[in-house]
Amino acid sequence: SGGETESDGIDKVKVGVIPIIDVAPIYLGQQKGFFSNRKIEVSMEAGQGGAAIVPGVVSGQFQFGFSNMTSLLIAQTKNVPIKTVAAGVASTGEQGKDFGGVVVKADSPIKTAADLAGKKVAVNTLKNIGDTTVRESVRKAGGDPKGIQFVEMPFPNMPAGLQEGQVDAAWAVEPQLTQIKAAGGRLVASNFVDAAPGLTVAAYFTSTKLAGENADLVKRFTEAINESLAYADSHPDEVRAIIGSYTKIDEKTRADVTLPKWPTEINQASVETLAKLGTGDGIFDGATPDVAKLMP
Amino acid sequence: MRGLLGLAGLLVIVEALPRSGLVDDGYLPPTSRIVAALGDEVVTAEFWQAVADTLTAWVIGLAVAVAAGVVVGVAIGAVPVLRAATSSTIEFLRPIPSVALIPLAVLLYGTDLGSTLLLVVYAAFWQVLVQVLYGVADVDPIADETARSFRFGAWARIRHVLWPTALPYVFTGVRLAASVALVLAVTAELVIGAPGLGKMIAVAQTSGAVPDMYALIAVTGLLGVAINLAARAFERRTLAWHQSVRGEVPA
Amino acid sequence: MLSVSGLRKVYQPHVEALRDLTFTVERGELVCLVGPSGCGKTTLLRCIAGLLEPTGGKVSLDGREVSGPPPGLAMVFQEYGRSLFPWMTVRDNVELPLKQKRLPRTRRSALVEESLTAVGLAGSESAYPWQLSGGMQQRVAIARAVAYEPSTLLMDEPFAAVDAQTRADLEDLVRSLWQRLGVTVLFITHDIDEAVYLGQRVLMLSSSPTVVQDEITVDLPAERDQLHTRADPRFTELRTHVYEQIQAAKLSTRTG
Amino acid sequence: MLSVSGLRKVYQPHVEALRDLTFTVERGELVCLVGPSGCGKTTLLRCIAGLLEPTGGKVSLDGREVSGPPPGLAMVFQEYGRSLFPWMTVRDNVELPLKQKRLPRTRRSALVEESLTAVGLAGSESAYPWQLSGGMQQRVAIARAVAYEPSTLLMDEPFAAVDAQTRADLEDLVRSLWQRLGVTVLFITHDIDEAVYLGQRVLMLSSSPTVVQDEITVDLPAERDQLHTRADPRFTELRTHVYEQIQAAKLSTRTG
Amino acid sequence: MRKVAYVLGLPVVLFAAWYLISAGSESFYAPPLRDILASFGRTWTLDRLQADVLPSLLRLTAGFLLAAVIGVALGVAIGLGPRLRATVEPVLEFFRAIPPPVLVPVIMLFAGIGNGMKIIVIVFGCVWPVLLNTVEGVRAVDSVQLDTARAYGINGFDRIRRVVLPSASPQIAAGLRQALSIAIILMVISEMFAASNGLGFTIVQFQRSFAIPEMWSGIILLGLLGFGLSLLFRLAEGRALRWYHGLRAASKGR
Ligand SMILES: Nc1ncnc2c1ncn2[C@@H]1O[C@H](COP(=O)(O)OP(=O)(O)OP(=O)(O)O)[C@@H](O)[C@H]1O
Ligand SMILES: Nc1ncnc2c1ncn2[C@@H]1O[C@H](COP(=O)(O)OP(=O)(O)OP(=O)(O)O)[C@@H](O)[C@H]1O
Ligand SMILES: [Mg+2]
Ligand SMILES: [Mg+2]
Repeated sequence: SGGETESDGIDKVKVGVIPIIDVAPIYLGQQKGFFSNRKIEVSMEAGQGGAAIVPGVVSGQFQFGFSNMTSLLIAQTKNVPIKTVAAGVASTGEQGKDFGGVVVKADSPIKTAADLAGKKVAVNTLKNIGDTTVRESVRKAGGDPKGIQFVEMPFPNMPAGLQEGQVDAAWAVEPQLTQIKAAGGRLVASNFVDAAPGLTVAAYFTSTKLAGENADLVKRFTEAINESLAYADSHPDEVRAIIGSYTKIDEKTRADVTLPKWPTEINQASVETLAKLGTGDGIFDGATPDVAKLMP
Repeated sequence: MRGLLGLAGLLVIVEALPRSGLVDDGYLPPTSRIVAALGDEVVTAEFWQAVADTLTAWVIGLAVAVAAGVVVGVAIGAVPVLRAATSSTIEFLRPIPSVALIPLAVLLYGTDLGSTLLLVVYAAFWQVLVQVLYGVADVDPIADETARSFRFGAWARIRHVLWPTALPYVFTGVRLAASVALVLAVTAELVIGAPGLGKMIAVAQTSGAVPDMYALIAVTGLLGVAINLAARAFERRTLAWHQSVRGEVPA
Repeated sequence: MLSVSGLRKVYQPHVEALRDLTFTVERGELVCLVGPSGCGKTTLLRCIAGLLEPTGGKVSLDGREVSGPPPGLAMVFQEYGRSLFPWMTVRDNVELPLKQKRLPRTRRSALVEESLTAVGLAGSESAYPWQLSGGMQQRVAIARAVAYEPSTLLMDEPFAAVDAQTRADLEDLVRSLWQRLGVTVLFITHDIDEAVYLGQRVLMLSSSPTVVQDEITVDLPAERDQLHTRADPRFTELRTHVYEQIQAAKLSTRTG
Repeated sequence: MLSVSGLRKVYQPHVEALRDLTFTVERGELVCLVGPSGCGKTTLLRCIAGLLEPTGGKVSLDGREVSGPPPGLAMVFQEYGRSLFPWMTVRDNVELPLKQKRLPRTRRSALVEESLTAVGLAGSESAYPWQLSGGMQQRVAIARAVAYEPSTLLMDEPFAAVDAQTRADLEDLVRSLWQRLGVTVLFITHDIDEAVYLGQRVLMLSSSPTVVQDEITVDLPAERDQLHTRADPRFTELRTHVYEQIQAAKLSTRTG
Repeated sequence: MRKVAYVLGLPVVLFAAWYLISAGSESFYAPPLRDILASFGRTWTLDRLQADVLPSLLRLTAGFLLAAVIGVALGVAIGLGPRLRATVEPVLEFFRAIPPPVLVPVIMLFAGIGNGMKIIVIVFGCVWPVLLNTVEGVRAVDSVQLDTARAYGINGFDRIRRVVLPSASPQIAAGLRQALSIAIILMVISEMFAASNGLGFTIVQFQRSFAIPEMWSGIILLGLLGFGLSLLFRLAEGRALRWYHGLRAASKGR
């Protein structure tokens, strides 16, 4: 089924999201009426990551969810019955000006990504998009990624972790990236940019069941999201404003953060690249993801 | 009264630590800034809604866990065969963390209250159960023999002998369960995103709003203090006969 | 009729508390039981009350074998302190068994009041047991048994903690209760005078391994009072006899 | 010297257990204390032992005011069952205070063995208190106090649960201990004969509100034995006097 | 024989029921028990046990023992001193109500991300049942026993060691028992954040990588672990509290 359909034909839809900058378009779209135009009433359920969102979508508690691409690829290799429906967020593609990157302390001996070899690097989750793309950065800079010791650390802890020397470098995203840089941190790699041009970092997805049973709803949702993405991409000030409504990022930081790109198409080539990187790093347990099956 | 002294001490330490530069005030802001953030929070309706949501999950979850824990505990404790037959299962289930059940909860209830309740009840139930089991085992044999010699039925023995003996243990169990329930309510909100204080903490955390985060954590802690005060007051009234409440040993 | 035959009780792992006890108590009889400390009197009483499973032999009350506490039985425990419920007031302690008997409320309060007055505790109804002196606690336990109006009354050194005067009063209370209600009483005491003053018969137990060492019938008149009965030469004769028997029981173990 | 002056104790909220007690016990004296049940004897002993804070008046031992348990004091509690530690064997229970006194190991075991034999419990060393009969438990508590070789010994109805013969033996034990060690003994009992047989003096307390009602000096020869002393006409005279005083105490409250 | 039947009876029945009910399960997150059991053998190889379960167990042991010592020591102090209790209880209650997952990041600030942090998290979570039960157990020590100790000049540390602790030990045991299972839970939680090995980490990793049968097999392993530890605990308790169980059984005619 597709959420509750009211007598007047309006579909109530729950979307599982992580309350970060990346999902600003859907909040903006909701505000702008891009969803209600299409007889969809969206509500956002903020979870802390895939652990809560994917099962919610699979079981039909949420109709749609937001997840990073690598997680979706992993899910695909395990035949989790899900499918992407729209692009989520993409890298800006500009070296040094992306919404995620590897940072070190100001006085760190690490100058380039190649120096990361053999160092302790914080990522938010192991065996996921962070470590595979960082390895690629190291490779591209001519270093050997084998010796990197990745450790898990929640994004919000990274500024302190770096400061206290608990790790040598951290792969951070906004707003922590801005925060670290403001405290004197130095960017040594833009890993999303290094991984693939125009890398699609995350996507919206639904269960194959819903996609099969209520193709119309999925279509309308995709259209609404795409309109939201496009709008967000061209109205950065409104994005900065709406972020304040669902996060607690203060106004100054909101003005400073680097916003990601919100293209309306999933860059399939970049996803293939991600899949290859992941396979090389062994995060799919020996399987190879079938990217086509995941695509809308 | 003295308790206020203790809390005041904590406030002073938290104020002093970052001010003295021992810890970076970006990670542990001084009391004054936390209080200011709290001040900003308490005027919003959203905040009170979150407190209400958390407390609702807590109250319902705790009530269910305590009722089930007491009934099951007394039944198992009073019937040796039941106890022998269930103990291995109990020991098996107990250490399974509620958090590991999150996917299951989301699967069943999404981000509804049900999800939070499942986790809260699962975690708090064992606290009560184990205490009740130990309490039941603590019945004075002579008191029990007295009841038996007067031919008290099973129910009368439970009500008049077993229950009063187990009561202090039950209280400890309830106090443990009360905070575990609060902890799990907040955790569930934090991870699953069910509405409540936990969700607000999660948002503050991912946004790097450190004083807000501490303010909300403090609110959780204060809820705990309030709950304990209530429990103590109730205990003083119901356990007036008990050794521990009879009055502190003089001289 | 209470009959004990071949009763044997061995505590884990190998304390033989009772070896082989056989005796009967007629219905409505008042029998006193004396014996050296640790010889197994309490154990015997627990077996009769159906609280302890005998290792051998059997106990039957009115023809039915005792396997659990029989109806209409009241017991005053030697550990009086622990047998009162600390979470209940004196009144509630006495009243509780009556509630179990489903007596109507008014009858219950009458019985409670009457029995507490009889043991000299009128006025302490709303105290908790732990607010009372040892002797007062013991009297609460007695009041509880008395109020119950049992058909069989087992008392384990019930007057150990009360003063001489109160003790005399309580002795008379037990005798009058026994005469009024026709209750069967088995009464353990260390006080030989008390045993002779109270009982129709006195059973003497040997020290362990325990058997019935001797038994005497107290042929004093049924109407007894503290002054005259105790002054009776026959009383003195009987008590001397009991004393000698117990001493003999003690000596036999000391030497053997 | 033990001196009690103007002692008053009111339990929360308003039970006046002791009103105004004044008396002294000379060093090395053996004084018995009698009084009706619930009159405050245990309360008095607890105050002397420094376990209970008096509401008024004061207690001093050898010139120093008692504010906590004074050194060299041993006490036998009325609640003997609860005063033994159930997690320790009989031997450990008796030995524990000796360890506190830092006696050497051999001395300790000698004392433990000696005292347990004296109370007739040789052989039960490795039993737990709850494996013993009531009387045996009480004797363990006595053995513990005796082994301690105290300079002040407070005993609260220590023989309540033992049989007549054992009681006589224990009475003689206390007297010989007292004579041998010169210990100051304050002995509470309900048995008037016992009070007269044991004591150099007998203090009689009134029922509450409690004061010292009367006091007699027992002018019997220092060498006493169960047979001859109790047969002494002076003994009978004294015990009658005490009996009458107690009865008077009781009556005064009953009527007033 | 009978004992074994009691221990295994209900679990066998429950597992059989689970097996049957789940046999035809299509649900991605609730796979058939058959698959879970099949993955169990595959997953928990000797290497895995050594690489993940062993470090977890070491952290667990360290955390539990530390919590036991702190809980009992603090509990005795608080239980004996009504003033101290009144002063510190609110502060303790304050910390007790803070969820460990919230606290993990905060503790991480001070203790880093190594084993120290994980042990602190375990201690922080499982010290409470020990503390509370010790406080209550100490407060409930029989007054006559205490008076006896005082009268014989058994004071200070000796009184605590010889009277207060043994008397409170049944209740302390209840607290330790609770703490043990909470320690296991917190071991998992602490390994969910910032870990690179451990049982909790592995389970979370399975969950994140959608290896659901493996995840369930991990949960079963947790249960087994808890069961095994509690068996050990019961053995130890049976030894330490022999007097207590004897006392309870004594007058039941057994
Ligand atoms: N904890 C308490 N709280 C309130 N009242 C108490 C408490 N302990 C004792 N009392 C009261 O104080 C009075 C004296 O008690 P105490 O135990 O000293 O008597 P006693 O002379 O030892 O009696 P007995 O011979 O029966 O042991 C009694 O009336 C009793 O009810
Ligand atoms: N639970 C038990 N475990 C082992 N032995 C026990 C137990 N209870 C009693 N005994 C032993 O059984 C014997 C008889 O005990 P019992 O209590 O029946 O004696 P009693 O005649 O009542 O003595 P008293 O007059 O001192 O109360 C004693 O030797 C005692 O040590
Ligand atoms: Mg007995
Ligand atoms: Mg007394």
